[in-house]
Amino acid sequence: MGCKLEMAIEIKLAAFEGPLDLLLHLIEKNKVDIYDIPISEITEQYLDYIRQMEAQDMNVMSEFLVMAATLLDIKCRMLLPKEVDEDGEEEDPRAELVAKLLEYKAYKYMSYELKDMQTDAGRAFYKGPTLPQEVASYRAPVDYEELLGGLTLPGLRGLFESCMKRQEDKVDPIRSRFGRIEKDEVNIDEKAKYVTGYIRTHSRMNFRELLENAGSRMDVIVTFLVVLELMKTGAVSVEQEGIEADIIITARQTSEEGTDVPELTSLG
Amino acid sequence: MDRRQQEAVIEAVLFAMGDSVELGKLAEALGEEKETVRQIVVEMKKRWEQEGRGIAIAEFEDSFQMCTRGEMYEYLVRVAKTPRKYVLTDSLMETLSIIAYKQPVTRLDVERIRGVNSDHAVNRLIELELVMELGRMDAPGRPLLFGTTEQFLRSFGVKSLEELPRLNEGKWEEFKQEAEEEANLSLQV
Amino acid sequence: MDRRQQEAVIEAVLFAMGDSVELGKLAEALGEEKETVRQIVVEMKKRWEQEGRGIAIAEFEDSFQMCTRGEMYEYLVRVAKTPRKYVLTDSLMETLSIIAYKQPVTRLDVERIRGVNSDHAVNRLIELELVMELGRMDAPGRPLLFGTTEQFLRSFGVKSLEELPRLNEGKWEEFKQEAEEEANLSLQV
Repeated sequence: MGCKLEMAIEIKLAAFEGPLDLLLHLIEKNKVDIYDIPISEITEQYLDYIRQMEAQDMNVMSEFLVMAATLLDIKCRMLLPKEVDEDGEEEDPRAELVAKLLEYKAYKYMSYELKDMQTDAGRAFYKGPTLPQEVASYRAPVDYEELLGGLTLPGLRGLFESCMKRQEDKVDPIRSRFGRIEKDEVNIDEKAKYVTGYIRTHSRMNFRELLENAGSRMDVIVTFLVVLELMKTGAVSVEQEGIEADIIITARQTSEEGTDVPELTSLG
Repeated sequence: MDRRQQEAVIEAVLFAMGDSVELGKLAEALGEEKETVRQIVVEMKKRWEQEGRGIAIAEFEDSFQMCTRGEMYEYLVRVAKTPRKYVLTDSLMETLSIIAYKQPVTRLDVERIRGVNSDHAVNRLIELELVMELGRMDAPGRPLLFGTTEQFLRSFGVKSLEELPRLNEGKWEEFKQEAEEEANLSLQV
Repeated sequence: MDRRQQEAVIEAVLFAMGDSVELGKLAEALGEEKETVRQIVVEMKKRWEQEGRGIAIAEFEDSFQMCTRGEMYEYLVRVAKTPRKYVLTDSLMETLSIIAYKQPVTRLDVERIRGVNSDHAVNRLIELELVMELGRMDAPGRPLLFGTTEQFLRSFGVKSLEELPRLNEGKWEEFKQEAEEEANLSLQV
């Protein structure tokens, strides 16, 4: 019996639309006032739910975790002396959350109302056109000049460019830089050649020396990547005393002819 | 053309077009002023209802469409295929209610209110033709603005957004009272 | 069910089915004998004619179909020929610009660039004959490829796509730089 009851109470997290939904559920289940949420208890229960969802999709999970952090933050602030706003009134750390919950609850409530309306409206049948052939096949001529309004070719180009820019903006800037390393900004093959050549002639050097004619930050990154690659292949050994200290690169002598530095074809 | 003829033309046009017909088109067909035509259609609509006819006139913003009267449903399902009906999941309904009440609205607005990423829901509602792009907001990044469609009005049986049940502060007050009563109850227990 | 209700059901069924409806189906919907139903329909048909309504009932063998009355034909033509005011909305213009510059392009490409389902916009541009299908891409799912039409060139007064204004390389550099500056900022943090 007890077991059955537990199963009934345990609600799958997937059933919640999001952290706010879960919070509302907990508030209702505990029959507490939304304006006076016992933050400690609710936070505890919320975290219990989160623990059960470990195996869930990370995207969903992260949204629940953000709320968990918010709850913990509120919980901490509740313990501290009350903050006072400009008007000298005490600020309730829960106020923002309460407002969010109320707003969400209002829309959620309306979604139920809408659902009922949809059921009623679904009782009407509509039909497609039954036009005589000639009428059906008639296409009103389009006045293209009017249609295009003020849209010109340069305008069209501008629109395209702003679409592409928006898309670009959405791209993670750091990752997108990695993409460009291979493309054009720094010719990685040339860089590799330069670095290996330098190492071949110098046998022991400071990493800074390698950067002497490095122009951009991108040059630095690529040079560093090349050194890492050489380290991996065993062509050089690298030491550094401390975080701020110089990076010392030593070429490994493998033959009398000098340093055997393998050709680096690509780092991509 | 007498009134009876005018009504006949409206009936024929609404029947034949099947889809919703803009008031302007009806006016063009009749060679009358829009407002005159609107009056005629609204009167027809009322009379059909009173007469308990099998068909009815639905109104959406400035368009009209012929459909069967709701009461006919039980007879129709015996012989006709029921209209396509999409069961909207809770997350779609939530997203739709936010868009319906807050339009024009950006994705970010929806996300903020729901507390979860809603891109998928918004895209699905666009696919179902319940939601459409209204344009871009004049703000940094020019985010897209969304609103509801005529199909939304049709699916929810309202002729305009004004007819949607009010989302008002009063409702919030109700929630508050409910919560308080619940809280009191639990204190008494 | 009284006679008026029976007629309402017949009207609704004929409307909803659209095509011709067998007598048997009408009888099924009403729960009445076929011959009784036939009598009712035939009477309705006559009365509608007398009343000069816009819709009529056509009879074929043992089937009935709702249709517009012949006299209404000229009004239907008038509605169909009502000049429509076409407007290119923001989303249509955006979609058109992407198709123009990235053709041949799939729906998914457009969606990825705009960040929103653009099926509706693509379809509308096809209707307006500014965009057309170019064929299918040789890739999984064989998606449709779209490009601009001759009408597109004509409307913009160019002879070929080569005449489209070149993308502003300077602009691209700007985007890149902006992105890099952002990246630098975040690296410094």
